Parts: sequence; C-alpha cells; structure tokens
Amino acid sequence: MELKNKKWSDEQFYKVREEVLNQWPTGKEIDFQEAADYLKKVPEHKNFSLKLKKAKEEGITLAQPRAGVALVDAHIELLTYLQDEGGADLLPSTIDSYTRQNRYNECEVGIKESEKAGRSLLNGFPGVNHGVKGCRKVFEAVNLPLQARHGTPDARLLTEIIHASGWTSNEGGGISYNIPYAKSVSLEKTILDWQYCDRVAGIYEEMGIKINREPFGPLTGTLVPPCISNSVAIIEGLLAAEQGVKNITLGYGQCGNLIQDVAAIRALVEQAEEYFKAYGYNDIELTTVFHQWMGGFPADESKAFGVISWGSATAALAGATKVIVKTPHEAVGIPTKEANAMGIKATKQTLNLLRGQRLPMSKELEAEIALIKAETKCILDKVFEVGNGDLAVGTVKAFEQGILDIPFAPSKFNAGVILPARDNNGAVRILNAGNIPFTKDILDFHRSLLEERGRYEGRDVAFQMVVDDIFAVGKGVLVGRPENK
Amino acid sequence: MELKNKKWSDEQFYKVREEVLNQWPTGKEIDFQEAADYLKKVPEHKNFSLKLKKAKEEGITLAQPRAGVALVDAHIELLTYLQDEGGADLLPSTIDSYTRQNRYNECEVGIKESEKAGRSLLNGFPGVNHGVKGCRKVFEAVNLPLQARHGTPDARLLTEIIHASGWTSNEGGGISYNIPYAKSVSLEKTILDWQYCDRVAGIYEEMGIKINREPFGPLTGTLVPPCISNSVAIIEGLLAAEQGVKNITLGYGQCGNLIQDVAAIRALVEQAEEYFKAYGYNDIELTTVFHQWMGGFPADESKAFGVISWGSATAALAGATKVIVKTPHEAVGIPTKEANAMGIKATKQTLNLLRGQRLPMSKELEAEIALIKAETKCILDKVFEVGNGDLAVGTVKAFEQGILDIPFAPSKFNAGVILPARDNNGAVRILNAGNIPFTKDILDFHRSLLEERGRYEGRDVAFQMVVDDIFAVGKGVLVGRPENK
Amino acid sequence: MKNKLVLGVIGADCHAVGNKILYHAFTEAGFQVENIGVLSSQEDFINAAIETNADAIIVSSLYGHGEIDCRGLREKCDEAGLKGILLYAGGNLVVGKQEWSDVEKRFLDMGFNRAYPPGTSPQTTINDLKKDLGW
Amino acid sequence: MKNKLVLGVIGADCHAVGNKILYHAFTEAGFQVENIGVLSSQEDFINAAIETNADAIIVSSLYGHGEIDCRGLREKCDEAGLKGILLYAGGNLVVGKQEWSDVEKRFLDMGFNRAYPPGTSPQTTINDLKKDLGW
Repeated sequence: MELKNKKWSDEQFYKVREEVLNQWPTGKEIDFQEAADYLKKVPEHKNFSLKLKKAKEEGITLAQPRAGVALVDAHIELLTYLQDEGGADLLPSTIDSYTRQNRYNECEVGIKESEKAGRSLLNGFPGVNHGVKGCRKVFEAVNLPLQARHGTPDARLLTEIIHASGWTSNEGGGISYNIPYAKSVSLEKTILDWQYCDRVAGIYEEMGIKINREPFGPLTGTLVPPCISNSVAIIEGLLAAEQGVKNITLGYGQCGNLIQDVAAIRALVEQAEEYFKAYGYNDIELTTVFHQWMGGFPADESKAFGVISWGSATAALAGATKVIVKTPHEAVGIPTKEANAMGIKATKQTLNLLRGQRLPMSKELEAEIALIKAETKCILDKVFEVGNGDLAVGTVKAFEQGILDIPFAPSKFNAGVILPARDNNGAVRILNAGNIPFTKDILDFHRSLLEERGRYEGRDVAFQMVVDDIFAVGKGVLVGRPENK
Repeated sequence: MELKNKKWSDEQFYKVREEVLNQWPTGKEIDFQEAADYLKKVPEHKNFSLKLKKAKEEGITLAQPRAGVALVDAHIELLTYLQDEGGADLLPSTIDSYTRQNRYNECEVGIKESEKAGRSLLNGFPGVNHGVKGCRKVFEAVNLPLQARHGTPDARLLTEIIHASGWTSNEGGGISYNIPYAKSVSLEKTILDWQYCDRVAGIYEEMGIKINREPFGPLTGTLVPPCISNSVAIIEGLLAAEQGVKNITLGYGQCGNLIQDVAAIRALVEQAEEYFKAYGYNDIELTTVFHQWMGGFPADESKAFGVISWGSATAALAGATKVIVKTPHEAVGIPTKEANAMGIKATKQTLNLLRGQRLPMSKELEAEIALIKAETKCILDKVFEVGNGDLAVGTVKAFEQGILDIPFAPSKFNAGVILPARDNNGAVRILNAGNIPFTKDILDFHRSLLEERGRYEGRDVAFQMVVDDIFAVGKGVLVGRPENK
Repeated sequence: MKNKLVLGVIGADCHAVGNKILYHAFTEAGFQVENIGVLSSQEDFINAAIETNADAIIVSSLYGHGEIDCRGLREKCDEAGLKGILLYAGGNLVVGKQEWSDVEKRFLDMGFNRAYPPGTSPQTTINDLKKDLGW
Repeated sequence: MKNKLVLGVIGADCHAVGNKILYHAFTEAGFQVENIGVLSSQEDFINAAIETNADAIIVSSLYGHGEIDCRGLREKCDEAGLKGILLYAGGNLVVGKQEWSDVEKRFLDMGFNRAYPPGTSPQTTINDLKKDLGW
C-alpha cells in the first residue's frame, strides 16, 4: 500500500483489517457492530473525550497515572486502588513490552509465570492476550475513562481490542511510537499502521462514538527541545485528523525551565490550531497533556516528591488539560500501587492549590513562545516541502534527511545527529542541530546561550555538558554543572 | 523607662541588663567580654549573617527547618541528623513554649520528665535552663549557623544566652512575638524588651561580630494580607536598625497565590530598602525569608509533600534568601527527625531544580507589587503620624486605634476587627478592614474582588468564606468553596 | 435552657485561630460558650466553670504540652466542687507522631470523658456533647 | 591490547539513553565496545561476542523484564563455546521495588558474575571490569 496522507477507503481498511484480526486468536472475538453498540452504552463520565472536554472548559488540569500488571484481577485491583485511594481523574492501562513488540507468545509465558509467582513478571497489561473479554472486565470494574498507554509500533490489533472493550482513548502515533520505541521498523510501516489505528477511531467517530487519540509527546523523554516534540505532535495530530479523528490530545514532556515549559504548551496549542485550520480540519477538539519529568529521578522518595510536585505546578501554570503522574519509586522501576497512589495525591494537592492560577504573560514568555513557533515552522515547512505537499511522505523523507531528528532515539531511521544541552537557566537548547533547517538567527541564538553557560562554567560547549545534563535531575539539580560550580 | 524609637544609652542598657541576668541562675554565667571572644572565633561558615549574605549574592535560596527537643544530647542528635541526612543549609533551635512564657520552673519539670520518659515532653529546646554551657555544647556539635526560633514576648535573657553561645541569629520582634504569641502583654513592654534584644545584637556588631536578626514574618500564619505583615516587618526592621542591628532578614508567610506571594517578597525588599534609606540606616544588609504554608495541612503525607514543594517553588521564584521548611507530619504535630529531614529534602530538590529561575515581570505582577506597596504606605504613614514621628510610640497607638490589626491574633491589644478572605484566584484580600487606613480606591478594589468570588460561588461575601478558607488547604484546595463549586 | 461550655487553650499555648473557629461553631450549634481564650491555666478553666455554672469544659492544646498541662485537672475540678463536669480535650495533645489509641487512653486515664485527635471536625465534638448532655 | 566488550539492552526493551552513555563511558575507559543497542536477543549478544572474540558481555535491562529475558543466557554461552566469558547485568532488572540482595542472588544463581542495581555509576562497572579482567 502506498503511503499518503489521505483517509483510507473502506476497501483499503477492511482488507487490512481481515489480516489484523488474524494476528492472534483474540482478534476473532471482535465484531464492529457489537463493539459500537457496547461503546454507545459507555456512560458520559467514563468517556475520555467528554471528560477532557469538560476539564478544558472548566480550566482545570486532570491527573492520570501510569499502571499495568500481567493479570486481569490484579490489574483491576491496581486501577481501583488508584481511582479510590489515589484519586486519579483518568485511568490508564500501561501495556507490557512484549505486547509492544507483538510477541504474544512471550506474553503467554509472562502471564503463566505471574500466576505461578503470585506477582507480575510483566511490566504492563498484555491487552491482546487478554482480549476483549479481559479488557471489558477491566473497563466494567472501574468508574473512570480508560486509556491504553504503550509504545507499540504496530498497535493495530491492540487498538481494535481496547476500543471494542470500551476504552475510549489510545496513546501513540506513527512517529512517536516508532523512533523512540523501535530499532529497525520503517517509518512507512508505522505511519501506515497508525493510520489504521486512527481510522478505527475515525470510524467510531462517524458512528457517533467519541474516541480520544493522544500522540506520545515526550518522545525519548531526554532533553527533547520543544520545537522537536511540538513538530512531531502537530504532524501526528494532522495525520490523525485526516483519518477522521476529532478529539486529539497533544503532549509535551517537562524540560524543567518554567518559562520554556509554559511556552511550549502555549505554542503547541496555538500552532496546532493554526495548522488544523489551514488544512481544513475545522472541528477538532484539541486538549493538551503535560508529562512530569521523564528523565532520571532521584532515588530518595522525598526528593522524588519535589520533582513530582514541581511538574504538577508547571502543568497547572501552563494550563495543560491533564498531567501524567510519576511516582516516588520512579528511580527504582515499576512502583507499588501504594507508591503510585502517593504520586497522584501529591500531584492533585498541587493542582488543587494552583487551580485557576496561570503564568501571566511576560516579555520573556512571549519571546519563548515566538521562538518555539518559529523553530517549529522551520521544520514543518521543510517537511511539507520534501513531501511535495504530502505530510506522510514528507515525514519519512524528513527523517531520512535529518530534518526531523530526535535526540537519543534508538531507531536506525533517525539521524541521531542532534545534540541538546541546557542553557544557564535550565532551558533546553541545541548544541548541534545537524540538518534541522533552522534559520541562521535561530542557530546563533542557541549557540550564544550555550556559550554563555560555557563561560559561566569555565569549560567548552561540548558533549560532556550533555552527559552532565542527563544525570543532573537524578542528582538533585537541573543543570549539570562541573563540580566547582 | 519611656518608650521611644531611639538607641538605648549604655547606662540604660546595663542597668536593665543587671536585672535580666538575674532572672534565672544561668544568667550569671554570662560575661560580655568572654562571650565576644567566643563569638569572634566562630568560623565564617557558621556565621548566620555571612551565610545569608553569600546566598543573596549568589541568588540562591537556603533551606532551614524548625526543630527542638528538651534535652541537650537529643537536641544535638536531632540537629546533626537534619544537617547530615536532611541537608539543611541553616539550623534552628526551636525554643519550647514554657521558656517563651518565661516559666523556667515548668521547663525544669519538662526536662526531668523527658529524662525519665526517654522522649521529649517539651515542644522545643529550653535554652535558658540549659544556659550558655548547654547552648555552646549544641553549637559546637553542629557545623552550620544556628538560630533561636521561638515566640517569646520577653526574650532578653534567652537572647543573652544564645548569642553568648555562638548562635549568630535570633528570631522575633516587639510586635511579631507579642500580638500572635501573647494574650495580655502590653506592646510598650515587648517593644522595649525587643529593643534590648536588638541592642545586644547592636553591641556585638559594634565589636565587629556579625549577628543576624529576623522579625517573625507570618504573624498568625492565617490569611494575613501581605500589606499587614510587610508593615510589621518594616517597622521591626527600622526598630532593630535604630539599636544598631546591621544584618536583617524580613519575613513573609506564603498565602498561596503565586503572583501575590512573589509580589509580597519583591514589595517587601523594595519598600524596606526605601524606608531604611529614608531614615538614615544606610548600611543594612537586607535579606528575606519565605515561610512555607503556615496554616492547616492535609494529614496525608503525600499531599503534605505537595504543599511543601509548592511553597519551595514559590520561594525560589520569588527569589527569597531562605525558606522555612514544613514537614509531612505537619497536620499531626511535632515531627520525628526523619519526617523533618524528608521535608528538607523535598524542599531542597525543588529549590535546586529552580535555581536561577524567577517569575518574570508581568502586568499582573507589577500591579500586585504596586498595590501592596500602596497599602503598606497607607499604614506606615499613619503609624508615623499618630506617633508624632516616633515609630515605637506610633506602633503602640496604631494598635490601640486598629490602624495596625492582625487577623486571628490572641492579644487583647489587637483590635481584631480585620477579616481577610480569598478572592477567586486565591489571593488574600480584605473583607473587613476595620480601622486600617486604606484609601477608598483600595477598599473598593478588595470589595470588588470578593464580590466577584461571591457571584461565582452564588453566596454573599460573609464570615463563612473566612471559615471555609481557613480549612481549605487542609482539605486539599486553596479557596474554600461551597460544596457544589 | 442552653447548655453552658467553657472553652479555652491550656498552658503556654497561644494558638488562637482554632479557638476562634470553635467558639463560632459551638455558639452556632446552640451552646452558651464562655471563651477564656489562649494561655489559660487550669485555674482559669475552673474559675470560669464555677462562675458560669458550666456543664462542660473543652480544653484545646495545639503545641504538644497538653499531656503535662492537663494532668490533675480532674482532681482539681473535684476539689473545686465541679464533680462530674464533662471534660473534653483535643488538638495536638502530645509531642511527636504517636499512636492515637495510646494518647487517648492516657487522657481517659487522667479523667477526661473524651479526647480528640488532630483534625477533628467541630461537628464531631458537637455531636458528642449533645449525646453526653442528653439532648 | 584492548579488552573487548559486548554491550546491549536485552529483550523487548528500547531504553536507548543509558546505552548511549555506557558506550561513551566504556570507550573512554579504554575498552573496545561492540554496542548492539536496544531490543537485542540473547542470540544477538552471543553472536556479537563470538564475532568480536569478546571478554565480557554487559547486559542492560531497564523495563523490568530482565528476569525473564536473562534466563538461560549462561547456558547458551556455554553451548556456543563462550565458556567462562564474564556476564554482567544491570538496570531496573525486575518489576517493582524488591530487596536488592534478593534480586542480586537470583542473577548470580543464573550464572551472572555481577549484577547492578538501578542508579549504578558507569565507573563502578568499569572498576569491576578492570578487576575481573586482571588490569
């Protein structure tokens, strides 16, 4: 099938669908009409799109944890705890890493071993193996909207199963669930596969069922400059809209400098709305998600609470529609349900204290918003140009040419030349832009900020700054300074 | 002795001193010259004034806990733990409540019972009973500057003892350690007694020994409008300066609205500097202290971390020189040393992430600063006026006439007519100004903001709002709304 | 006829905010409240109870010294002719985070009829008062 | 002659940042590093070790499945003629917060020479490598 940014025909879709539903026995349980009937009975307060829309109207920020274990009953226990004790506003089901690689046989091993061991040996919920039956059991046991969160390059079968189970939101995208999550899967394939996932949501929309889609904002979660993640978010938003998706949540991962973080969210909303309008998608319900710090965490739980709370405060001051919550166990791996609830409680307390408070517009904030929008426009203009106007084709070519380049990504289809580093105020700037098509002014501006830091630290602007910055938050600071600074 | 804002003569001072040192047997241990020799040997890194000055120059915010127990060895263990495990930048000795009321006999009971019980039955360190010997033992066991924090209307003997023991900072003031801490002690007496304490610091200054003084900023810690606490802080700063104090830290307790809190600290610094200059005190080293939320805390420790971290973030964004740290046990009383260290760690992590970040100037921030300064000027002008130019006399008269009025204070010398309440954004406004001499514009502005809240909540602007606001943070929100809002 | 209460904060404790709120709440609930405020001694409570012919004494302590300050109050009430008067205590009664059941037992052993942990709603105490006073 | 290492992230794990940093640190420390990157199978590690004649295999696992993914690696190395090759594992090796001594024992029992908890500095591993390789 030829890659194009164009809504799939029914013929195309249903032909591929036959193959998808045969990938694992649970695929055969799915009946589109029965699923639609089931989804139509989902009450308003359990619909992801409606809850986000309401939060946006009220100007509040919702809190959503990450969570998933191998077995259905244990997963229900976990989610119920986060709902009742943690006070989560939205629930996730984090999918395990074998499912993400479509290794369903290994999932079976993990499920069996987890039953035997009495603890989860999988790092998430194997939704495909549990099928519609298991996924509906989870959905019916909780009282909040449910979303699949994963990192699956080919999530077509998973998508079919979760939506048919009443889960009204799906995270991911052809770029954001490939470049940071795969080593050798081509972008052509993942963009096509995510067009399929978007089309599933679009078909439900056409049946009057509201489904939310959320491209994964933070990418590698490591010093990603806002213009990079905003560019990817806008591209994936446009690709989803073309397939008929109407309710879209664009995401961003906290960098740590308040002004940059608030500017990133504001620039993302303003610019995405401009692009949706420019390309004729006039009825998109756009919301935002802010991810608390995605990099290395301090091992000490009190310090972790400091990181979590500061992320929550930034999300509130930025006016994000929801925030993805970290836990005090972040440094040591997957948290207990108690630790997970603790993260939610610290987050919600902070959000509630800050309800209605926004970072006011200032000269500095205005300049940062303008910078991010200008950078993003440089990238997106070039993506459209190399695709001869086709965004899907342009995206593939842009990665080939390093026009889009995501720091620290494992994919061999990513140039991996870009190097980010923090400036003296902790904002993420670009040390080496590789082939990202910035204007000379923008490049000079980044360079001058990093040289200012270099002078302050008495060292050259070089790779060691990047390494130091990666470890900094885990060591308790934002900027990785040399020891004597 | 007649109350006047005028540096005490040596004759006055040494006459009173004789009486002070006879208040309790440990007073006789003090020899001014020996104490001065001891203080001159205090190393730079253990001098409060020098550490604050350095922090101000570097633009960083220091973290200081509260802590104190009955027995010397246990107190040393506690402070050492907060220093080594908690990472405190400055150490306190919180003085127990019997000492604060000069009930040294009851302290003896508390000390004996604590020895017997193996746990502290006093809520702080009884510095007078332990005397110079005990206080020096504490000072020599730690490696950071040490400050007495208390709430003692008559702290003259305590002041003599702690400074002679190498403690280079003393919290308190004639207003701030009377009105919120006493029921029937006259202001004339406490202002005189704190002139004595200031004069002790001033005499040491004249000997070349740097002593820091810190008026207690938050007063009752309950919905105190910034103009009230800033007025008291500036008055106490001026009174201290007159007695020869050079290193002054003015304080403010977090209200919870970011813009108001940052504005309060900025207004305080700008206006205090103006007043110091106007009254001829040209060599004051002025720093600031920001108190994390002083009102009711949530009982849940994760939620408490949210409150603590948000206070730390505000302190950093305001550019305060130090922050006073709360603990996750705040709701249940005096914390264990572990909980105390946890509060410091969450605080320092937040401060470190925010190092160098400030809330940028905006139209909103500028307006709030201007408002606080205008309100404070209304009050201070009138205080000088009713004192016929004498600030000490004016302060006494101002309290008599309700020109100065501190919400929820226990003192019978406080008018207690003022009623504060939050506006829709959580900023503390004034519902009933009593006799505080604001202009009509200012009064109308406060009224209009509260009426806006009333309309939003569908209720009248009345005392119930105040009650709801007092309990709100403990319940997880900043503004005490009716249930349906 | 309204039941009469004596309300105050005992010992060297000057926490005034909760005291003002309790006064407001008890008055609203229909009691006649003599509020002796902060920094009140055992004698202040007893004198006020005698003067007003009170049915109950409500002792607040927010600063951790409650254990020392409240000791012997029941015996002094008995001596002063206030036999059987209701004695309640509440607040942060002890230093540090202790098991509440232990703290409560200590106060009941001291002769208090009821003791309340930090964060108790005024309504809880009001309900108990109404029960104990036979409303 | 430089010691040779095979470095990679095992299983369905795509955490690339730490892998890039480790490659940088080991190379700087004087090792010749064959980095097979993320999403590597046991076979990928073994093949790379045979091809480069490696002295040690350093397995990272950041996603909690390390316990399943690493099982049998020692036996497969033996079968492939890599008898006695150093096997290290490190990262977030298991799901959830578990006692590190238990986790370490499980990995040593599986035939690993060393196992490292989360947050281990690259320098620790470098020092151990130098010791185990007789520098």
